Amino acid sequence: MKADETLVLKLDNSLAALAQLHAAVGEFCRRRAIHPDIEFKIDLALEEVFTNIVRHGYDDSDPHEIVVRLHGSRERIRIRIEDDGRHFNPLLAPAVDLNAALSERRVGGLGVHLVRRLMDQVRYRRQADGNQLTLVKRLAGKEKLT
Amino acid sequence: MKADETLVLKLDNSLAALAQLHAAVGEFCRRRAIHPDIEFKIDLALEEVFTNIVRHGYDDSDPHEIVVRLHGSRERIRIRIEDDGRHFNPLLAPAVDLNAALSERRVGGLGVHLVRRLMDQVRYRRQADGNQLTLVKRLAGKEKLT
Amino acid sequence: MKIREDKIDEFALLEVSGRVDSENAETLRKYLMELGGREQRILIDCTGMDYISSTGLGALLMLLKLIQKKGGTLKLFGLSPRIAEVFGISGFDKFFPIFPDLDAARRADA
Amino acid sequence: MKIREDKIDEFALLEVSGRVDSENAETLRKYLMELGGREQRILIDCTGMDYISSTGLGALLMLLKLIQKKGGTLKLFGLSPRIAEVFGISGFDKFFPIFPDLDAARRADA
Ligand SMILES: Nc1ncnc2c1ncn2[C@@H]1O[C@H](COP(=O)(O)OP(=O)(O)O)[C@@H](O)[C@H]1O
Ligand SMILES: Nc1ncnc2c1ncn2[C@@H]1O[C@H](COP(=O)(O)OP(=O)(O)O)[C@@H](O)[C@H]1O
Repeated sequence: MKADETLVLKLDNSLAALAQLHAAVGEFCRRRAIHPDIEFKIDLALEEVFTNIVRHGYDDSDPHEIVVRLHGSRERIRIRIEDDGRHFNPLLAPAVDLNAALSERRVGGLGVHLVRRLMDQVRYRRQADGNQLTLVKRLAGKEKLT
Repeated sequence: MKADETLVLKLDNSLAALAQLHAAVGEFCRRRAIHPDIEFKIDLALEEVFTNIVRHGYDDSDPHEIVVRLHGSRERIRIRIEDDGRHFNPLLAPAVDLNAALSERRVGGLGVHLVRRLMDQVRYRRQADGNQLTLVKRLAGKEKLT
Repeated sequence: MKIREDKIDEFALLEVSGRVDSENAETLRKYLMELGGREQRILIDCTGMDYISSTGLGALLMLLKLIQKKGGTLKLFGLSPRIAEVFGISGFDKFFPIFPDLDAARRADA
Repeated sequence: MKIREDKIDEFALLEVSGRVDSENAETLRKYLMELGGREQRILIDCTGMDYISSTGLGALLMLLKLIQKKGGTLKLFGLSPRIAEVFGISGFDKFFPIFPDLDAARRADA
Protein backbone atom coordinates (compact mmCIF):
# COMPACT_ATOMS: atom_id res chain seq x y z
CA MET A 1 0.00 0.00 0.00
CA LYS A 2 1.14 3.52 -0.81
CA ALA A 3 2.69 5.84 1.78
CA ASP A 4 0.79 8.94 2.93
CA GLU A 5 1.03 11.78 0.48
CA THR A 6 -0.06 15.41 0.30
CA LEU A 7 -0.56 17.45 -2.84
CA VAL A 8 -0.96 21.22 -2.58
CA LEU A 9 -2.60 23.21 -5.38
CA LYS A 10 -2.75 26.97 -5.52
CA LEU A 11 -5.44 28.05 -7.90
CA ASP A 12 -6.76 31.33 -9.28
CA ASN A 13 -10.34 32.19 -8.41
CA SER A 14 -11.46 31.54 -11.96
CA LEU A 15 -13.50 28.74 -13.53
CA ALA A 16 -10.65 28.37 -16.00
CA ALA A 17 -8.67 26.75 -13.15
CA LEU A 18 -11.11 23.82 -13.10
CA ALA A 19 -9.19 22.01 -15.82
CA GLN A 20 -6.05 22.21 -13.70
CA LEU A 21 -7.92 21.04 -10.60
CA HIS A 22 -9.44 18.12 -12.47
CA ALA A 23 -6.12 17.06 -13.98
CA ALA A 24 -4.41 17.13 -10.58
CA VAL A 25 -7.16 15.06 -8.93
CA GLY A 26 -6.97 12.56 -11.77
CA GLU A 27 -3.24 12.15 -11.47
CA PHE A 28 -3.35 11.91 -7.69
CA CYS A 29 -6.05 9.23 -7.79
CA ARG A 30 -4.41 7.19 -10.50
CA ARG A 31 -1.07 7.30 -8.70
CA ARG A 32 -2.73 6.01 -5.55
CA ALA A 33 -4.82 3.44 -7.43
CA ILE A 34 -8.04 5.02 -6.16
CA HIS A 35 -11.07 3.44 -7.79
CA PRO A 36 -12.53 5.62 -10.60
CA ASP A 37 -15.92 5.68 -8.81
CA ILE A 38 -14.24 7.40 -5.85
CA GLU A 39 -12.28 9.71 -8.11
CA PHE A 40 -15.54 10.73 -9.80
CA LYS A 41 -17.06 11.75 -6.47
CA ILE A 42 -13.98 13.64 -5.29
CA ASP A 43 -13.79 15.40 -8.62
CA LEU A 44 -17.43 16.42 -8.50
CA ALA A 45 -17.47 17.53 -4.86
CA LEU A 46 -14.32 19.54 -5.33
CA GLU A 47 -15.68 21.24 -8.44
CA GLU A 48 -18.83 22.24 -6.58
CA VAL A 49 -16.87 23.74 -3.68
CA PHE A 50 -14.41 25.50 -5.96
CA THR A 51 -17.10 26.87 -8.29
CA ASN A 52 -19.06 28.21 -5.33
CA ILE A 53 -16.06 30.07 -3.99
CA VAL A 54 -15.36 31.58 -7.41
CA ARG A 55 -19.00 32.53 -7.97
CA HIS A 56 -20.16 33.55 -4.53
CA GLY A 57 -17.04 34.15 -2.45
CA TYR A 58 -15.80 37.52 -3.55
CA ASP A 59 -17.18 41.05 -3.79
CA ASP A 60 -14.20 42.49 -5.59
CA SER A 61 -12.75 41.60 -8.93
CA ASP A 62 -9.19 41.21 -7.65
CA PRO A 63 -7.37 37.94 -8.18
CA HIS A 64 -7.49 35.60 -5.19
CA GLU A 65 -5.74 32.37 -4.39
CA ILE A 66 -7.68 29.26 -3.49
CA VAL A 67 -5.58 26.55 -1.88
CA VAL A 68 -6.55 22.90 -2.24
CA ARG A 69 -4.72 20.20 -0.30
CA LEU A 70 -5.23 16.56 -1.14
CA HIS A 71 -4.01 14.18 1.52
CA GLY A 72 -4.06 10.48 0.82
CA SER A 73 -3.62 7.68 3.35
CA ARG A 74 -4.47 4.03 3.23
CA GLU A 75 -7.85 4.67 4.82
CA ARG A 76 -9.05 7.90 3.29
CA ILE A 77 -8.59 10.92 1.09
CA ARG A 78 -8.84 14.22 2.90
CA ILE A 79 -9.40 17.36 0.84
CA ARG A 80 -8.92 20.76 2.41
CA ILE A 81 -9.99 23.92 0.59
CA GLU A 82 -8.95 27.31 1.92
CA ASP A 83 -10.07 30.65 0.56
CA ASP A 84 -9.97 34.28 1.68
CA GLY A 85 -13.52 35.01 0.54
CA ARG A 86 -16.68 35.90 2.39
CA HIS A 87 -17.44 33.72 5.40
CA PHE A 88 -19.72 30.90 4.41
CA ASN A 89 -20.46 27.67 6.25
CA PRO A 90 -22.08 25.23 3.82
CA LEU A 91 -23.11 23.01 6.72
CA LEU A 92 -25.55 25.72 7.72
CA ALA A 93 -27.01 26.11 4.22
CA PRO A 94 -30.67 25.09 4.02
CA ALA A 95 -31.19 21.55 2.76
CA VAL A 96 -32.62 20.95 -0.71
CA ASP A 97 -36.23 19.79 -0.49
CA LEU A 98 -36.12 16.60 -2.52
CA ASN A 99 -39.86 16.21 -2.18
CA ALA A 100 -40.67 19.53 -3.80
CA ALA A 101 -42.62 19.51 -7.05
CA LEU A 102 -40.84 20.43 -10.26
CA SER A 103 -42.39 23.88 -10.27
CA GLU A 104 -40.94 24.56 -6.83
CA ARG A 105 -37.44 23.33 -7.62
CA ARG A 106 -35.19 26.16 -8.60
CA VAL A 107 -32.47 25.79 -11.21
CA GLY A 108 -29.39 25.80 -9.03
CA GLY A 109 -28.90 25.29 -5.32
CA LEU A 110 -27.66 21.71 -5.73
CA GLY A 111 -23.94 22.20 -5.23
CA VAL A 112 -23.75 22.07 -1.45
CA HIS A 113 -26.24 19.19 -1.38
CA LEU A 114 -24.09 17.14 -3.76
CA VAL A 115 -20.95 17.77 -1.72
CA ARG A 116 -22.60 16.53 1.44
CA ARG A 117 -24.01 13.46 -0.21
CA LEU A 118 -20.88 12.51 -2.17
CA MET A 119 -18.42 12.80 0.71
CA ASP A 120 -18.32 10.80 3.92
CA GLN A 121 -17.55 13.80 6.07
CA VAL A 122 -17.64 17.59 5.65
CA ARG A 123 -16.11 19.92 8.27
CA TYR A 124 -16.08 23.69 8.27
CA ARG A 125 -13.73 26.04 10.07
CA ARG A 126 -14.13 29.78 9.96
CA GLN A 127 -10.81 31.55 9.75
CA ALA A 128 -9.91 35.16 10.46
CA ASP A 129 -9.51 35.91 6.79
CA GLY A 130 -11.70 33.31 5.14
CA ASN A 131 -12.86 29.71 5.15
CA GLN A 132 -11.44 26.26 5.55
CA LEU A 133 -13.54 23.37 4.34
CA THR A 134 -12.46 19.77 4.84
CA LEU A 135 -13.92 16.90 2.88
CA VAL A 136 -13.19 13.29 3.72
CA LYS A 137 -13.76 10.30 1.50
CA ARG A 138 -13.16 6.89 3.03
CA LEU A 139 -11.32 4.34 0.94
CA ALA A 140 -11.65 1.33 3.23
CA GLY A 141 -14.27 0.29 5.74
CA LYS A 142 -18.01 0.24 5.65
CA GLU A 143 -19.25 2.97 7.88
CA LYS A 144 -20.41 6.29 6.47
CA LEU A 145 -18.78 9.02 8.59
CA THR A 146 -20.76 12.07 9.66
CA MET B 1 -30.51 9.77 -45.93
CA LYS B 2 -28.30 6.97 -47.21
CA ALA B 3 -29.25 4.77 -50.16
CA ASP B 4 -30.08 1.12 -49.60
CA GLU B 5 -27.03 -1.05 -49.20
CA THR B 6 -26.23 -4.73 -48.85
CA LEU B 7 -23.11 -6.23 -47.33
CA VAL B 8 -22.39 -9.93 -47.80
CA LEU B 9 -20.04 -11.77 -45.43
CA LYS B 10 -18.86 -15.32 -45.93
CA LEU B 11 -17.57 -16.69 -42.66
CA ASP B 12 -15.93 -19.90 -41.48
CA ASN B 13 -17.86 -21.93 -38.94
CA SER B 14 -15.44 -20.98 -36.20
CA LEU B 15 -15.71 -18.69 -33.20
CA ALA B 16 -12.54 -17.04 -34.46
CA ALA B 17 -14.69 -15.47 -37.20
CA LEU B 18 -16.59 -13.44 -34.57
CA ALA B 19 -14.00 -10.67 -34.65
CA GLN B 20 -14.50 -10.31 -38.38
CA LEU B 21 -18.29 -10.35 -37.99
CA HIS B 22 -18.13 -7.72 -35.28
CA ALA B 23 -15.80 -5.46 -37.25
CA ALA B 24 -18.03 -5.65 -40.34
CA VAL B 25 -21.19 -4.82 -38.34
CA GLY B 26 -19.40 -1.90 -36.71
CA GLU B 27 -18.27 -0.46 -40.02
CA PHE B 28 -21.66 -0.97 -41.64
CA CYS B 29 -23.46 0.76 -38.77
CA ARG B 30 -21.05 3.68 -38.57
CA ARG B 31 -21.22 4.23 -42.32
CA ARG B 32 -25.01 4.38 -42.11
CA ALA B 33 -24.97 6.50 -38.93
CA ILE B 34 -26.90 3.84 -37.03
CA HIS B 35 -27.17 4.72 -33.35
CA PRO B 36 -24.70 2.76 -31.18
CA ASP B 37 -27.58 1.38 -29.08
CA ILE B 38 -28.97 -0.27 -32.21
CA GLU B 39 -25.53 -1.45 -33.28
CA PHE B 40 -25.08 -3.06 -29.87
CA LYS B 41 -28.28 -5.07 -30.28
CA ILE B 42 -27.51 -6.15 -33.84
CA ASP B 43 -24.01 -7.14 -32.78
CA LEU B 44 -25.29 -9.20 -29.88
CA ALA B 45 -28.14 -10.90 -31.73
CA LEU B 46 -25.87 -11.80 -34.61
CA GLU B 47 -23.22 -13.21 -32.30
CA GLU B 48 -25.81 -15.42 -30.62
CA VAL B 49 -27.09 -16.79 -33.93
CA PHE B 50 -23.60 -17.30 -35.33
CA THR B 51 -22.27 -18.95 -32.17
CA ASN B 52 -25.22 -21.31 -32.08
CA ILE B 53 -24.63 -22.42 -35.65
CA VAL B 54 -20.94 -23.02 -34.94
CA ARG B 55 -21.64 -24.88 -31.70
CA HIS B 56 -24.78 -26.81 -32.48
CA GLY B 57 -25.17 -26.82 -36.25
CA TYR B 58 -22.72 -29.42 -37.45
CA ASP B 59 -22.02 -33.07 -36.78
CA ASP B 60 -18.85 -33.23 -38.78
CA SER B 61 -15.62 -31.37 -38.31
CA ASP B 62 -15.41 -30.18 -41.92
CA PRO B 63 -15.18 -26.50 -42.66
CA HIS B 64 -18.51 -24.88 -43.53
CA GLU B 65 -19.45 -21.48 -44.85
CA ILE B 66 -21.95 -19.30 -43.01
CA VAL B 67 -23.29 -16.42 -45.08
CA VAL B 68 -24.45 -13.23 -43.41
CA ARG B 69 -26.19 -10.50 -45.41
CA LEU B 70 -26.73 -7.09 -43.89
CA HIS B 71 -29.26 -4.98 -45.75
CA GLY B 72 -29.76 -1.38 -44.70
CA SER B 73 -32.60 0.90 -45.74
CA ARG B 74 -33.91 4.11 -44.29
CA GLU B 75 -36.44 2.22 -42.21
CA ARG B 76 -34.66 -0.88 -41.03
CA ILE B 77 -31.67 -3.19 -40.99
CA ARG B 78 -32.37 -6.69 -42.21
CA ILE B 79 -29.89 -9.43 -41.35
CA ARG B 80 -30.06 -12.75 -43.10
CA ILE B 81 -27.99 -15.69 -41.91
CA GLU B 82 -27.71 -18.83 -44.04
CA ASP B 83 -26.01 -22.04 -43.05
CA ASP B 84 -25.86 -25.62 -44.32
CA GLY B 85 -26.09 -27.13 -40.85
CA ARG B 86 -28.70 -29.26 -39.15
CA HIS B 87 -32.27 -27.98 -39.48
CA PHE B 88 -33.16 -25.83 -36.52
CA ASN B 89 -36.00 -23.33 -36.14
CA PRO B 90 -35.25 -21.07 -33.17
CA LEU B 91 -38.83 -19.80 -33.20
CA LEU B 92 -39.89 -23.26 -32.06
CA ALA B 93 -37.34 -23.42 -29.24
CA PRO B 94 -38.92 -23.51 -25.77
CA ALA B 95 -39.06 -20.09 -24.09
CA VAL B 96 -36.82 -19.35 -21.13
CA ASP B 97 -38.79 -19.35 -17.90
CA LEU B 98 -37.90 -15.95 -16.47
CA ASN B 99 -39.81 -16.74 -13.30
CA ALA B 100 -37.76 -19.80 -12.47
CA ALA B 101 -35.73 -19.77 -9.27
CA LEU B 102 -31.96 -19.53 -9.50
CA SER B 103 -31.57 -23.22 -8.76
CA GLU B 104 -33.78 -24.05 -11.73
CA ARG B 105 -32.04 -21.75 -14.18
CA ARG B 106 -29.46 -23.54 -16.21
CA VAL B 107 -26.22 -21.93 -17.27
CA GLY B 108 -26.86 -21.40 -20.97
CA GLY B 109 -30.02 -21.46 -23.01
CA LEU B 110 -30.24 -17.69 -23.26
CA GLY B 111 -29.04 -17.10 -26.79
CA VAL B 112 -32.28 -17.65 -28.69
CA HIS B 113 -34.18 -15.69 -26.04
CA LEU B 114 -31.86 -12.70 -26.42
CA VAL B 115 -32.18 -12.73 -30.21
CA ARG B 116 -35.97 -12.65 -30.02
CA ARG B 117 -36.00 -9.86 -27.47
CA LEU B 118 -33.33 -7.69 -29.09
CA MET B 119 -34.74 -7.77 -32.61
CA ASP B 120 -38.07 -6.44 -33.83
CA GLN B 121 -38.74 -9.43 -36.05
CA VAL B 122 -37.32 -12.93 -36.46
CA ARG B 123 -38.29 -15.14 -39.43
CA TYR B 124 -37.15 -18.68 -40.14
CA ARG B 125 -37.06 -20.52 -43.45
CA ARG B 126 -36.04 -24.13 -43.73
CA GLN B 127 -34.01 -24.78 -46.84
CA ALA B 128 -33.19 -28.02 -48.59
CA ASP B 129 -29.62 -27.93 -47.37
CA GLY B 130 -29.84 -25.85 -44.23
CA ASN B 131 -31.38 -22.81 -42.58
CA GLN B 132 -32.18 -19.23 -43.39
CA LEU B 133 -32.84 -16.91 -40.47
CA THR B 134 -33.89 -13.30 -40.99
CA LEU B 135 -33.62 -10.69 -38.27
CA VAL B 136 -35.13 -7.24 -38.64
CA LYS B 137 -34.29 -4.20 -36.57
CA ARG B 138 -36.38 -1.09 -37.17
CA LEU B 139 -34.57 2.21 -37.33
CA ALA B 140 -37.57 4.52 -37.54
CA GLY B 141 -41.10 4.27 -36.23
CA LYS B 142 -42.56 3.21 -32.95
CA GLU B 143 -44.19 -0.11 -33.42
CA LYS B 144 -42.48 -3.31 -32.37
CA LEU B 145 -42.84 -5.79 -35.22
CA THR B 146 -43.66 -9.41 -34.59
CA MET C 1 -18.12 18.29 -23.78
CA LYS C 2 -19.54 17.58 -27.24
CA ILE C 3 -23.05 18.34 -28.44
CA ARG C 4 -24.46 16.72 -31.57
CA GLU C 5 -27.96 17.00 -32.92
CA ASP C 6 -29.84 14.57 -35.10
CA LYS C 7 -33.41 13.58 -35.94
CA ILE C 8 -35.13 10.28 -35.24
CA ASP C 9 -38.82 9.67 -35.89
CA GLU C 10 -40.54 12.82 -34.70
CA PHE C 11 -37.83 13.57 -32.14
CA ALA C 12 -34.89 15.91 -32.04
CA LEU C 13 -32.09 13.67 -30.76
CA LEU C 14 -29.36 15.47 -28.84
CA GLU C 15 -26.20 13.68 -27.89
CA VAL C 16 -24.31 15.27 -25.02
CA SER C 17 -21.02 13.56 -24.34
CA GLY C 18 -17.81 14.05 -22.40
CA ARG C 19 -17.53 16.24 -19.30
CA VAL C 20 -20.23 18.78 -18.52
CA ASP C 21 -18.66 21.03 -15.90
CA SER C 22 -19.34 24.53 -14.64
CA GLU C 23 -16.98 25.95 -17.19
CA ASN C 24 -18.80 24.66 -20.26
CA ALA C 25 -22.34 24.25 -18.87
CA GLU C 26 -23.19 27.75 -20.10
CA THR C 27 -22.63 26.56 -23.67
CA LEU C 28 -24.99 23.66 -22.98
CA ARG C 29 -27.57 25.94 -21.37
CA LYS C 30 -27.67 28.21 -24.41
CA TYR C 31 -27.96 25.28 -26.77
CA LEU C 32 -30.78 23.74 -24.75
CA MET C 33 -32.73 26.98 -24.54
CA GLU C 34 -32.51 27.43 -28.29
CA LEU C 35 -33.46 23.77 -28.84
CA GLY C 36 -36.36 24.03 -26.41
CA GLY C 37 -37.59 27.10 -28.24
CA ARG C 38 -37.91 25.39 -31.61
CA GLU C 39 -38.59 21.72 -30.75
CA GLN C 40 -41.53 20.00 -29.12
CA ARG C 41 -40.21 16.45 -28.70
CA ILE C 42 -36.66 15.90 -27.53
CA LEU C 43 -34.50 12.90 -26.67
CA ILE C 44 -31.19 13.42 -24.94
CA ASP C 45 -28.59 10.70 -25.38
CA CYS C 46 -26.34 10.64 -22.31
CA THR C 47 -24.48 7.44 -23.24
CA GLY C 48 -21.16 9.21 -23.67
CA MET C 49 -21.60 11.61 -20.74
CA ASP C 50 -18.71 10.98 -18.35
CA TYR C 51 -19.42 13.71 -15.85
CA ILE C 52 -21.98 16.36 -14.98
CA SER C 53 -21.93 18.89 -12.16
CA SER C 54 -24.73 20.98 -10.70
CA THR C 55 -24.56 23.72 -13.32
CA GLY C 56 -25.21 21.23 -16.11
CA LEU C 57 -28.01 19.64 -14.11
CA GLY C 58 -29.52 23.09 -13.77
CA ALA C 59 -29.42 23.59 -17.53
CA LEU C 60 -31.30 20.32 -18.05
CA LEU C 61 -33.88 21.26 -15.45
CA MET C 62 -34.42 24.59 -17.19
CA LEU C 63 -35.06 22.79 -20.47
CA LEU C 64 -37.49 20.40 -18.78
CA LYS C 65 -39.48 23.28 -17.34
CA LEU C 66 -39.57 25.00 -20.72
CA ILE C 67 -40.72 21.86 -22.54
CA GLN C 68 -43.36 20.99 -19.99
CA LYS C 69 -44.77 24.51 -20.23
CA LYS C 70 -45.10 24.00 -23.98
CA GLY C 71 -46.77 20.62 -23.46
CA GLY C 72 -43.86 18.88 -25.16
CA THR C 73 -41.80 15.80 -24.33
CA LEU C 74 -38.26 15.48 -23.02
CA LYS C 75 -36.72 12.07 -22.38
CA LEU C 76 -33.22 11.06 -21.37
CA PHE C 77 -31.49 7.77 -22.03
CA GLY C 78 -28.15 6.04 -21.68
CA LEU C 79 -27.15 7.42 -18.28
CA SER C 80 -24.15 5.60 -16.85
CA PRO C 81 -24.61 4.40 -13.26
CA ARG C 82 -22.46 7.28 -12.02
CA ILE C 83 -24.52 9.89 -13.85
CA ALA C 84 -27.74 8.15 -12.82
CA GLU C 85 -26.61 8.35 -9.21
CA VAL C 86 -26.03 12.10 -9.48
CA PHE C 87 -29.56 12.43 -10.88
CA GLY C 88 -30.82 10.35 -7.99
CA ILE C 89 -29.02 12.36 -5.31
CA SER C 90 -30.40 15.53 -6.90
CA GLY C 91 -33.92 14.16 -6.91
CA PHE C 92 -34.05 14.66 -10.67
CA ASP C 93 -34.95 11.06 -11.39
CA LYS C 94 -38.54 11.80 -10.47
CA PHE C 95 -38.78 14.77 -12.86
CA PHE C 96 -37.10 13.36 -15.95
CA PRO C 97 -38.36 10.32 -17.81
CA ILE C 98 -35.17 8.22 -17.97
CA PHE C 99 -34.77 5.16 -20.22
CA PRO C 100 -31.99 2.64 -20.68
CA ASP C 101 -31.53 3.17 -24.39
CA LEU C 102 -32.75 4.76 -27.58
CA ASP C 103 -35.30 2.06 -28.41
CA ALA C 104 -36.88 2.23 -24.99
CA ALA C 105 -36.96 6.04 -25.01
CA ARG C 106 -38.56 6.51 -28.41
CA ARG C 107 -41.13 3.80 -27.95
CA ALA C 108 -42.34 4.79 -24.51
CA ASP C 109 -45.49 6.88 -24.34
CA ALA C 110 -44.91 10.24 -22.71
CA MET D 1 -11.74 -8.36 -22.54
CA LYS D 2 -9.53 -7.47 -19.59
CA ILE D 3 -9.69 -9.02 -16.12
CA ARG D 4 -8.01 -7.33 -13.16
CA GLU D 5 -8.15 -8.39 -9.56
CA ASP D 6 -7.73 -6.26 -6.47
CA LYS D 7 -8.73 -6.23 -2.78
CA ILE D 8 -10.99 -3.76 -1.02
CA ASP D 9 -12.09 -4.16 2.58
CA GLU D 10 -12.88 -7.84 2.96
CA PHE D 11 -13.79 -8.23 -0.72
CA ALA D 12 -12.03 -9.56 -3.75
CA LEU D 13 -12.66 -6.87 -6.36
CA LEU D 14 -12.70 -8.11 -9.93
CA GLU D 15 -12.80 -5.66 -12.80
CA VAL D 16 -14.05 -7.14 -16.06
CA SER D 17 -13.84 -4.67 -18.92
CA GLY D 18 -14.09 -4.55 -22.69
CA ARG D 19 -16.00 -7.09 -24.75
CA VAL D 20 -17.02 -10.41 -23.24
CA ASP D 21 -18.00 -12.53 -26.22
CA SER D 22 -18.34 -16.26 -26.85
CA GLU D 23 -14.75 -16.43 -27.98
CA ASN D 24 -13.22 -15.18 -24.74
CA ALA D 25 -15.95 -16.10 -22.25
CA GLU D 26 -14.19 -19.40 -21.59
CA THR D 27 -11.22 -17.48 -20.20
CA LEU D 28 -13.61 -15.58 -17.95
CA ARG D 29 -15.37 -18.77 -16.85
CA LYS D 30 -12.11 -20.39 -15.80
CA TYR D 31 -11.04 -17.28 -13.91
CA LEU D 32 -14.38 -17.04 -12.12
CA MET D 33 -14.38 -20.70 -11.11
CA GLU D 34 -10.90 -20.36 -9.64
CA LEU D 35 -11.89 -17.12 -7.90
CA GLY D 36 -15.08 -18.62 -6.54
CA GLY D 37 -13.08 -21.54 -5.19
CA ARG D 38 -10.81 -19.42 -3.05
CA GLU D 39 -12.90 -16.34 -2.18
CA GLN D 40 -16.00 -15.89 -0.09
CA ARG D 41 -16.90 -12.25 -0.76
CA ILE D 42 -16.64 -10.92 -4.29
CA LEU D 43 -17.40 -7.62 -6.01
CA ILE D 44 -17.42 -7.43 -9.79
CA ASP D 45 -16.80 -4.04 -11.35
CA CYS D 46 -18.58 -3.88 -14.70
CA THR D 47 -17.98 -0.16 -15.30
CA GLY D 48 -15.75 -0.76 -18.31
CA MET D 49 -17.74 -3.68 -19.72
CA ASP D 50 -18.87 -2.67 -23.22
CA TYR D 51 -20.51 -5.89 -24.26
CA ILE D 52 -21.51 -9.30 -22.93
CA SER D 53 -23.20 -12.16 -24.72
CA SER D 54 -24.97 -15.22 -23.36
CA THR D 55 -21.82 -17.26 -22.80
CA GLY D 56 -20.40 -14.59 -20.48
CA LEU D 57 -23.72 -14.31 -18.70
CA GLY D 58 -23.61 -18.04 -18.18
CA ALA D 59 -20.15 -17.80 -16.61
CA LEU D 60 -21.40 -15.19 -14.14
CA LEU D 61 -24.42 -17.33 -13.28
CA MET D 62 -22.15 -20.27 -12.64
CA LEU D 63 -20.09 -18.18 -10.21
CA LEU D 64 -23.23 -16.96 -8.45
CA LYS D 65 -24.43 -20.52 -7.92
CA LEU D 66 -21.03 -21.54 -6.58
CA ILE D 67 -20.83 -18.60 -4.17
CA GLN D 68 -24.36 -19.03 -2.90
CA LYS D 69 -23.69 -22.69 -2.22
CA LYS D 70 -20.71 -21.63 -0.08
CA GLY D 71 -22.83 -19.04 1.73
CA GLY D 72 -20.70 -16.24 0.32
CA THR D 73 -21.51 -12.90 -1.30
CA LEU D 74 -21.32 -11.80 -4.91
CA LYS D 75 -22.27 -8.27 -5.93
CA LEU D 76 -22.03 -6.47 -9.25
CA PHE D 77 -21.74 -2.76 -9.84
CA GLY D 78 -21.22 -0.20 -12.58
CA LEU D 79 -23.37 -1.83 -15.28
CA SER D 80 -23.93 0.51 -18.21
CA PRO D 81 -27.57 0.84 -19.27
CA ARG D 82 -26.94 -1.46 -22.23
CA ILE D 83 -25.42 -4.17 -20.06
CA ALA D 84 -28.11 -3.67 -17.43
CA GLU D 85 -30.74 -4.19 -20.12
CA VAL D 86 -29.16 -7.48 -21.18
CA PHE D 87 -29.27 -8.59 -17.53
CA GLY D 88 -32.90 -7.53 -17.39
CA ILE D 89 -33.89 -9.38 -20.57
CA SER D 90 -32.14 -12.47 -19.21
CA GLY D 91 -33.95 -12.21 -15.89
CA PHE D 92 -30.59 -12.03 -14.13
CA ASP D 93 -31.39 -8.79 -12.37
CA LYS D 94 -33.40 -10.71 -9.81
CA PHE D 95 -30.56 -13.14 -9.04
CA PHE D 96 -27.61 -10.77 -8.82
CA PRO D 97 -27.41 -7.93 -6.30
CA ILE D 98 -26.60 -5.01 -8.62
CA PHE D 99 -25.38 -1.62 -7.37
CA PRO D 100 -24.62 1.65 -9.11
CA ASP D 101 -21.07 1.99 -7.88
CA LEU D 102 -18.30 0.71 -5.64
CA ASP D 103 -19.40 2.63 -2.54
CA ALA D 104 -22.95 1.39 -2.79
CA ALA D 105 -21.86 -2.19 -3.41
CA ARG D 106 -19.39 -2.49 -0.53
CA ARG D 107 -21.65 -0.79 1.98
CA ALA D 108 -24.83 -2.71 1.25
CA ASP D 109 -25.61 -5.63 3.51
CA ALA D 110 -25.83 -8.88 1.65
N1 LIG E 1 -18.23 29.88 -1.02
C1 LIG E 1 -19.39 30.55 -0.86
N2 LIG E 1 -19.38 31.81 -0.42
C2 LIG E 1 -20.54 32.48 -0.26
N3 LIG E 1 -21.76 31.94 -0.50
C3 LIG E 1 -21.82 30.69 -0.94
C4 LIG E 1 -20.65 29.93 -1.15
N4 LIG E 1 -21.03 28.71 -1.58
C5 LIG E 1 -22.36 28.72 -1.65
N5 LIG E 1 -22.85 29.91 -1.27
C6 LIG E 1 -24.29 30.27 -1.18
O1 LIG E 1 -25.06 29.10 -1.04
C7 LIG E 1 -26.01 28.99 -2.10
C8 LIG E 1 -26.22 27.55 -2.48
O2 LIG E 1 -25.07 27.04 -3.12
P1 LIG E 1 -25.17 25.81 -4.08
O3 LIG E 1 -25.93 24.75 -3.35
O4 LIG E 1 -23.83 25.45 -4.55
O5 LIG E 1 -26.07 26.31 -5.29
P2 LIG E 1 -25.82 27.45 -6.39
O6 LIG E 1 -24.37 27.82 -6.34
O7 LIG E 1 -26.20 26.79 -7.66
O8 LIG E 1 -26.76 28.55 -6.00
C9 LIG E 1 -25.46 29.85 -3.20
O9 LIG E 1 -26.48 30.33 -4.05
C10 LIG E 1 -24.78 30.96 -2.44
O10 LIG E 1 -25.71 31.94 -2.06
N1 LIG F 1 -28.12 -23.41 -35.10
C1 LIG F 1 -28.52 -24.41 -34.30
N2 LIG F 1 -28.53 -25.69 -34.74
C2 LIG F 1 -28.94 -26.65 -33.92
N3 LIG F 1 -29.38 -26.49 -32.67
C3 LIG F 1 -29.38 -25.25 -32.17
C4 LIG F 1 -28.97 -24.15 -32.96
N4 LIG F 1 -29.12 -23.04 -32.21
C5 LIG F 1 -29.57 -23.43 -31.01
N5 LIG F 1 -29.75 -24.76 -30.98
C6 LIG F 1 -30.31 -25.54 -29.85
O1 LIG F 1 -31.09 -24.69 -29.03
C7 LIG F 1 -30.59 -24.67 -27.70
C8 LIG F 1 -30.77 -23.29 -27.07
O2 LIG F 1 -29.89 -22.37 -27.69
P1 LIG F 1 -29.47 -21.09 -26.91
O3 LIG F 1 -30.71 -20.41 -26.41
O4 LIG F 1 -28.62 -20.24 -27.79
O5 LIG F 1 -28.63 -21.56 -25.65
P2 LIG F 1 -27.24 -22.36 -25.59
O6 LIG F 1 -26.59 -22.31 -26.93
O7 LIG F 1 -26.49 -21.63 -24.53
O8 LIG F 1 -27.63 -23.76 -25.16
C9 LIG F 1 -29.15 -25.12 -27.81
O9 LIG F 1 -28.69 -25.71 -26.62
C10 LIG F 1 -29.22 -26.10 -28.96
O10 LIG F 1 -29.65 -27.35 -28.51
